[in-house]
Amino acid sequence: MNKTEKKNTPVVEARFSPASLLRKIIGSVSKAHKTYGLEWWIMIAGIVIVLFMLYMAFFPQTIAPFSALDQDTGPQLSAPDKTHIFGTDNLKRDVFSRVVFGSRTILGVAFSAALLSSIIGIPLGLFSGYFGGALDRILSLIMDSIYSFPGLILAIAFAAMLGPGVINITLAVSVIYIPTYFRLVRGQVLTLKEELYVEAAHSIGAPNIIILIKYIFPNVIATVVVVFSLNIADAIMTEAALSYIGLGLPAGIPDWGMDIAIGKSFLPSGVWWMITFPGLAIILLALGFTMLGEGLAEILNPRLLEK
Amino acid sequence: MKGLLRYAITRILLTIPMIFILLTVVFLVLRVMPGDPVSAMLGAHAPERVIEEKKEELGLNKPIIIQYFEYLGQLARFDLGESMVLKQKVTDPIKEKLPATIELTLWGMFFTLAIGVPLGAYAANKRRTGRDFGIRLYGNVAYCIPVYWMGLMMQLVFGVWLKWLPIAGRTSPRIMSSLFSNTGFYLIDTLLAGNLRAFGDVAVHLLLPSLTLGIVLSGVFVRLTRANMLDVLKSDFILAARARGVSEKLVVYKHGLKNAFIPILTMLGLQFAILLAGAVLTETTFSWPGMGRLLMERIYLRDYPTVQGVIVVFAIMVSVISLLVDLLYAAVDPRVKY
Amino acid sequence: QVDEPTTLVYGTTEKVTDMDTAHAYDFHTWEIFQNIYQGLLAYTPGTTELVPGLAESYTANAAGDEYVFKLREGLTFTDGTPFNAEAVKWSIDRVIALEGDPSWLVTDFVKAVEVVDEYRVKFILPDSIAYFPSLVATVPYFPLNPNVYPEDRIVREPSELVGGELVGLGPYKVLSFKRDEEVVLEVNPDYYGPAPKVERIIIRYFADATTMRLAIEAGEIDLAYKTLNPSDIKDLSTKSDIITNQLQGPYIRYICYETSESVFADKRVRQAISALVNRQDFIDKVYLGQNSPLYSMVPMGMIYHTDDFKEALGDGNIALAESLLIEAGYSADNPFIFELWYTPSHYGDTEVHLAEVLKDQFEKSDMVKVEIKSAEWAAYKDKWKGKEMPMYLLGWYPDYIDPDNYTAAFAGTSGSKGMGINFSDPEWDALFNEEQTNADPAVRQAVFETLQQKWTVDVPTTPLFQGNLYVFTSSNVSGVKIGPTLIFNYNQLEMK
Amino acid sequence: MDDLIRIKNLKKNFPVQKNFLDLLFAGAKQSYVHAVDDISFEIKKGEVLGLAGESGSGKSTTGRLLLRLLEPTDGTIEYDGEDITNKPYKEMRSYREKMQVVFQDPNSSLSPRMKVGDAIGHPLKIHKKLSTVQRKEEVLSLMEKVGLTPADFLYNKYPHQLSGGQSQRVVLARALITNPEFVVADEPIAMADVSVRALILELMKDLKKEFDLTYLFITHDLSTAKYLCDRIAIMYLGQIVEIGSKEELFNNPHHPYTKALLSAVPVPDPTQRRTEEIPRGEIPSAINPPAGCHFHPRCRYATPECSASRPPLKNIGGTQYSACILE
Amino acid sequence: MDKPILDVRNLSIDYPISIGTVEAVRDVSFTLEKGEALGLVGESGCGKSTLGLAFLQLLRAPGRIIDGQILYHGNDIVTMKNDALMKMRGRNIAMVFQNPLTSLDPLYSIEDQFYETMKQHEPKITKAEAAEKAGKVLEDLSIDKKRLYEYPHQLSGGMRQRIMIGLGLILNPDLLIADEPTTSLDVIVEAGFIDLLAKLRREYNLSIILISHNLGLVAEMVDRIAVMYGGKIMELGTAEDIFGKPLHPYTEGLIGCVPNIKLDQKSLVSMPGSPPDLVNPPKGCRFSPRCPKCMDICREKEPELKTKEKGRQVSCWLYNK
Ligand SMILES: Nc1ncnc2c1ncn2[C@@H]1O[C@H](COP(=O)(O)OP(=O)(O)OP(=O)(O)O)[C@@H](O)[C@H]1O
Ligand SMILES: Nc1ncnc2c1ncn2[C@@H]1O[C@H](COP(=O)(O)OP(=O)(O)OP(=O)(O)O)[C@@H](O)[C@H]1O
Ligand SMILES: [Mg+2]
Ligand SMILES: [Mg+2]
Repeated sequence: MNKTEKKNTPVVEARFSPASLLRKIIGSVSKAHKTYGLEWWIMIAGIVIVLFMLYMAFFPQTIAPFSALDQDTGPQLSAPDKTHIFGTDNLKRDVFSRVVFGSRTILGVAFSAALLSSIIGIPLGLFSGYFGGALDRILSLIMDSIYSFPGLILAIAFAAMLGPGVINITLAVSVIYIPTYFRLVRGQVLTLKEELYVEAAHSIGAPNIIILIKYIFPNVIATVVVVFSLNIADAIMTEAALSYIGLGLPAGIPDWGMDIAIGKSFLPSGVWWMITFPGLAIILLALGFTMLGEGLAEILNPRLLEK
Repeated sequence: MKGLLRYAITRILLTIPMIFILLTVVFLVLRVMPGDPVSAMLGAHAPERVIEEKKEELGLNKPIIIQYFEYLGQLARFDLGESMVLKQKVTDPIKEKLPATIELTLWGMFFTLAIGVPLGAYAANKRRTGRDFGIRLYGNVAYCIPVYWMGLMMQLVFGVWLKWLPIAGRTSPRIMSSLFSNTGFYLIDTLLAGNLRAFGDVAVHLLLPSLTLGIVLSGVFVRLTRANMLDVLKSDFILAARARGVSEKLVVYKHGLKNAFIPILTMLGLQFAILLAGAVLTETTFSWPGMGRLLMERIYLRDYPTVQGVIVVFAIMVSVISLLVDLLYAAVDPRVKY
Repeated sequence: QVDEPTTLVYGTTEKVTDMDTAHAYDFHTWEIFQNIYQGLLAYTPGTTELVPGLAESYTANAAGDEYVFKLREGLTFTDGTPFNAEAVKWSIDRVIALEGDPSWLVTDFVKAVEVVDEYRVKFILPDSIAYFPSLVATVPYFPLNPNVYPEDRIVREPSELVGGELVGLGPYKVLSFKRDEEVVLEVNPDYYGPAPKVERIIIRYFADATTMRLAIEAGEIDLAYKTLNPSDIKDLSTKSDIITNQLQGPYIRYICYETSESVFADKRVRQAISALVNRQDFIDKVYLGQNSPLYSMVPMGMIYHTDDFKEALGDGNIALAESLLIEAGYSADNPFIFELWYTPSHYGDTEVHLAEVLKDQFEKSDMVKVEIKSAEWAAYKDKWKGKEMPMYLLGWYPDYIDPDNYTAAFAGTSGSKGMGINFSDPEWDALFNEEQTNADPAVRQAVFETLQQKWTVDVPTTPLFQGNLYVFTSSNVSGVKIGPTLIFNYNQLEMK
Repeated sequence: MDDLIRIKNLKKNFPVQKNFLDLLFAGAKQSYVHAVDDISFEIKKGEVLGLAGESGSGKSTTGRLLLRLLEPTDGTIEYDGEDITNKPYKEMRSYREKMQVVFQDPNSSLSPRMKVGDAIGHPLKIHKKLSTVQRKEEVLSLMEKVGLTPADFLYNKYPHQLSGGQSQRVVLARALITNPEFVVADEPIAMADVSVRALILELMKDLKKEFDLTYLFITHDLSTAKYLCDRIAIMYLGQIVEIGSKEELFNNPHHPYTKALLSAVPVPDPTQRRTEEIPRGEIPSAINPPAGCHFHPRCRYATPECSASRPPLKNIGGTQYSACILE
Repeated sequence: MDKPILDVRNLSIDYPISIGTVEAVRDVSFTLEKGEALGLVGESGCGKSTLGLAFLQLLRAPGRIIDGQILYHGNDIVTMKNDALMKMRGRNIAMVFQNPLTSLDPLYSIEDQFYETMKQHEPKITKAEAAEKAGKVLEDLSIDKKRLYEYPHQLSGGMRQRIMIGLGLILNPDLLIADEPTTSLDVIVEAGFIDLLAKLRREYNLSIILISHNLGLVAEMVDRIAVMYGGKIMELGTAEDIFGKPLHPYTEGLIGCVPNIKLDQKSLVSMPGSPPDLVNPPKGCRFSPRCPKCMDICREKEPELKTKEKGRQVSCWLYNK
């Protein structure tokens, strides 16, 4: 191969058009579906749900007919009908609009919580697992203790300590997931550390930090991605649960868990719509992330979920 | 047997650091929390002097580190202390509420397994059929249902609309509570008293909450059983057994399910923790007078010793269950010996 | 077969605190005490009229600072301990010594108690106190059996009593006690008055209103009292097989402001915000129309009540509010921003909504921006003491039935500090002193009218509404007589 | 010829994992796997030394010890006359350029998330200051040499996109990119298909010539050892039982274990089927190896003397040494 | 000559998967006589295991036989009903798999697994009878009887492999299929295993199909060899013929690849390239892309398996004019 040809190659790649890109995506999509079968469709369904919810969270006003806080949208406590497809609550707010706007809250909290716990948990796990020693033992003991304890109960304690508020609840939720990432990453590092390619890296004289970054971390990341997605689903459930028991957000922010808690007192009067729809929304959102995570898991690493 | 005993003791000793860590976390969390038991307890009119005296009496004026070590010292003597807001020993309400939570979680676990394992095994056997797909979908959805929402829906359908089942409490108001002073496990108490009507009443009250827990948690087990079954059915010894002419039924259930059950057992301990968390929410939804409700109430009241006591009990429960799971494990798997 | 006693199952979401008159300070525990004990004075059921109880009569000296009560003779406690002046003195002294929550009801008003003779007891007050007889009708003044209650510590469970049984001089005694689950009362055979018609009352404690509502609907309880959700009340009121007893209680809700340093230090903004409140609107939305708008801190149905807020500031009066705000230096571009605090569980599930509706009402004016915040009760109290909350929502049950308890507690210098309002004005304090010491009804009327007038100007608090109380019973129950005193005499109940 | 590697009395024990509470309660002593138990040998420059033996005999451990990928429990390792036994990790780095390793399983010795080109180029990045372009060129040219063609195309592939033979070539290329003097090849063909084995063996032979390499070739297949090695050491339970030149060892095996191994090797020729009997039983645990000569429980010629003490390696003529008391 | 114990006729097996169909076995025919040992050799992925499993109708999903017959004593296994198959497995045809470490259920004792197998075929057998019989077999395999009461994890790999054989032989089958039975064993253990098989073959008059890619092992053991490539039989003949004078270029390459300890080889024959993708097999002869003697016709048309001389078949255009 001569030099001119070599130089040409990147130019060809850089000359892309939307059409070619689209063709490429469609190509890989159709190929992937053939390779992965049902798992692929599960993941696609998950992605569709998640994207839809993201759209809802970012542009709620394009979907919701009213504002979430508008207290004059119609009659009080009216069952679902044409104008209020999910009915109205006792403050004459539109339940549908509240569900739509509520997605923003829960997604924001769940995503930031998962992000925060991974940002803390992953490096801790990496270093603890790789370097071992006394610090590793202490950290593992702490993380294992927290992990084996019912997370929600700890989250309750933290949420009660921090008091209501978006940031506080995010912190409370994220605390309980740090061990998840720590244990996952540490466990992976422990096995990866024994892999031949890590030994090979030692044999070529690579410094520890390079080995950690170049050889170990990239191999952890795939599982982390999967767990991140599943973790968001979990964080969604936890956030909703905390709001449900009244430790979530103060009034004024539409929030599914809290709406269910409020609707609860209207349940014996047969007001089903105030609890049903926020609940379905939680299920759908959590399901989206679970399916996304599961699909990813099967595609990236079929052994992961079995553990 | 000796090995077993040693193992059990070892395991129990190993839970000490876990309880210690959890307690430390909770201890600190509680002290950092705004509000203290004295202000939660006293009326708005209480003079400053009384507040100060009260704090002095409860030892709240000491430095946190001293309070911490005093508490640890107390624990080392197996003493959970006294409630700070109510004049009672911490163990009193726990003794009262623990049976309620255990009754709920055990039945929850029962329904979880009774629903999850057979469905999962069936789906694995009918792999890639419509039924398999349906069961998988059920598993995924069940996993994502908030347990309290499930509870509310059950209440709505069976309590409000159909009026078939009671939706709250452990008994009807008319059943005298003096019946339940024996063990605190109402099912057992009513049987001991020979009061079948009360037994029926208790069972009916238990049904919705434990079924709710069972359904929601069965999702995990459906997925787990299915995945494990598939894995086991792929393994060499299954093929080898088939090659020896062992019948399909034996292959799938004697070899397949038993082997698949081992990883499920491992998960059982962890799932129990989730079940406990679920129980807290279920207790709230079904007005179940258990540990979860106690915890919530006492957190609001800033009753430090009781909250800590409840956490200790939860931690012990988790440990006991995982010990039991391990022992069960040894019973099922000859490779594990203690 | 033995006849089952006539039994009434009473459901409530309240809780029993300590079974000790020296420490209990909540309506429900007081209610039980009012049925197992008797005060020296009592109320005619369902009214605010004071009548003799364990005291046959009383006399006050001219200065109004000494009261002598003549006790009913020949009564003994169940264990044979005689009821006499000694027992009364012992009980009052015990409350003073133990310094329990409600002890201020005694210590603030009684200097000493003296035994005059076997059946005569004298209360020496620091000053003339106009409403002392109504104080004597409160629980901390109830005479206890000195041989049953320990002198030096507060009792929590009946089991801690000598003999382990909670029985007094009232119509009922406690048969069994299971905290947070049930308390069973049975007729006290030693009661000197007419025997109650309902022989046994089982009080069932419900963790939440919903369950209680379903229980009364299903006939599992005969009576449901405190506290049902508005939606439940609305539904139950329409049921034909359930009797609804609605009464205007002495319970009020109001907005507090931190008046010393917060953004609400300027009384003009307090006026403006009060003008923005639209009472009927939140009563309809949050309480489904079940409470009454309140335009004074003194509740309706109580002597000296006036409706000053209505005339002075009105409801949802945006124009007035904005002019006041402009005066205080705010505008649409420079809006008045403040935090509205509420406490999520102490006042029930509806509290969130109250906060949300108020925010909505305030923000009807462009010049106002509200941020809602919340804290659990324990923290809430700390926060008001720490002046962390510029505006917060509270509610009030009276300690004793007098307008004084609704006013001085909020705007008198010392009371106000305790509530976190930190309002202090010597002129007001003088008025409170006058009303507290002068027993002349005409003078008191004038003072309270002035106070209520001034309230709309200085606005230490904004009254919101007065709570209605609902007692639901199954159709075979009658005799529910609960008046403005909120005293529920079980011996009035009857079952068909 | 000089000795490139010289090891003396090398030992490696692995502690058997025990729960600390177990130790506390049972009072159990910490036991060890004696993976390498006092071995000495040297490798001359340009020589291929074969290390053969059954699974678990400590071959890989020896290889790793030589490269200081494991810390020896006891003994010394010299490289080119220099004692490297206790060189700190950082100082070892300069030796890593000269000593390389190829492992058994090519798939697991390549990071699945690293492109072929990066994997081969990484040693260069660590040891030589080269521009990215220069490095790529060096990598590409070596790839051509080891038969990874078209190199340009394969450069950006991930390991899972390669066939078994290609992966093994990548591993070889990575080992050779820094121009090493010494390569430890730990069963480089064990996982490969028959046809690929031959290719790799041939390639290794060619590369040895081209790069002037010295190999430690670890294998349990004596046929390949015979094909590739100059000298062969036979290991059993952490000890070298016999060592000698290929010719000496194959024509005149001395130790009964060597004999047994040789006779057990299947011959791809139906006309030469084995007739000798082979020893019974399997290799014992290295935690509590048999006393004396470790092989004696399986040995046909064992005498009571054999279990008494460990026979030392003794010269039995030429360059051949054997650790057997038999004449 | 007796009727052959196994007569495979034009057997073809597919694995339909999402990206296409793996043509794992194509048009395979051969016969196996009573007491004969046949070796099945070839590179990885050429369909050896698939073929072995097909004899018991035990193909892993989604594999299925699309064509052909497997006549066992004249009965076609391909069309056999489930019940009949179950009876045949273990009793008539036994199979030993590659990985002894995972081929025994870890949760049941060796005795349980023997008992289960026997009970399946002789429902009346008692546990004691079964144990006695199993004990005898174990002794034959030079394993202590006491091992019967142990669990798989307590046994070494070699022992487990012998137990697997024991489980195979307990019902006195006349055909044993061994799929790479020694891959995970050491040379010395492997040699012992070969000796054992030879002994059993004599004693039980077993027919054996030995699947392996270890040509040495096959050369030690079998009478005849079938060389498979890409799902097809390339060459079939006696062991001596195949090793002595291989006809097919693939056979030649395969043999040349293997170092022989008895020889002083200077170099090995190398066979570049890799086995074909069986979803899209090459046109014509499947070996043509790697064949050093490839002709035009090889790329166009598939050769048939033709009998070259007595007991010698080859599928190559070189011999197929
Ligand atoms: N990291 C380790 N920790 C504990 N024991 C080990 C470790 N590495 C090896 N061993 C033990 O040391 C002994 C020798 O192992 P080694 O891998 O050197 O043998 P080998 O001859 O290379 O075997 P194989 O042919 O199976 O690769 C074995 O018993 C093995 O279990
Ligand atoms: N369950 C399966 N699903 C799909 N394809 C399969 C399955 N099992 C085997 N195959 C494919 O069928 C072909 C033949 O596989 P088989 O296992 O029979 O080969 P083999 O000769 O035994 O190889 P090896 O020597 O690696 O054991 C291969 O291409 C393989 O990928
Ligand atoms: Mg090795
Ligand atoms: Mg195979």
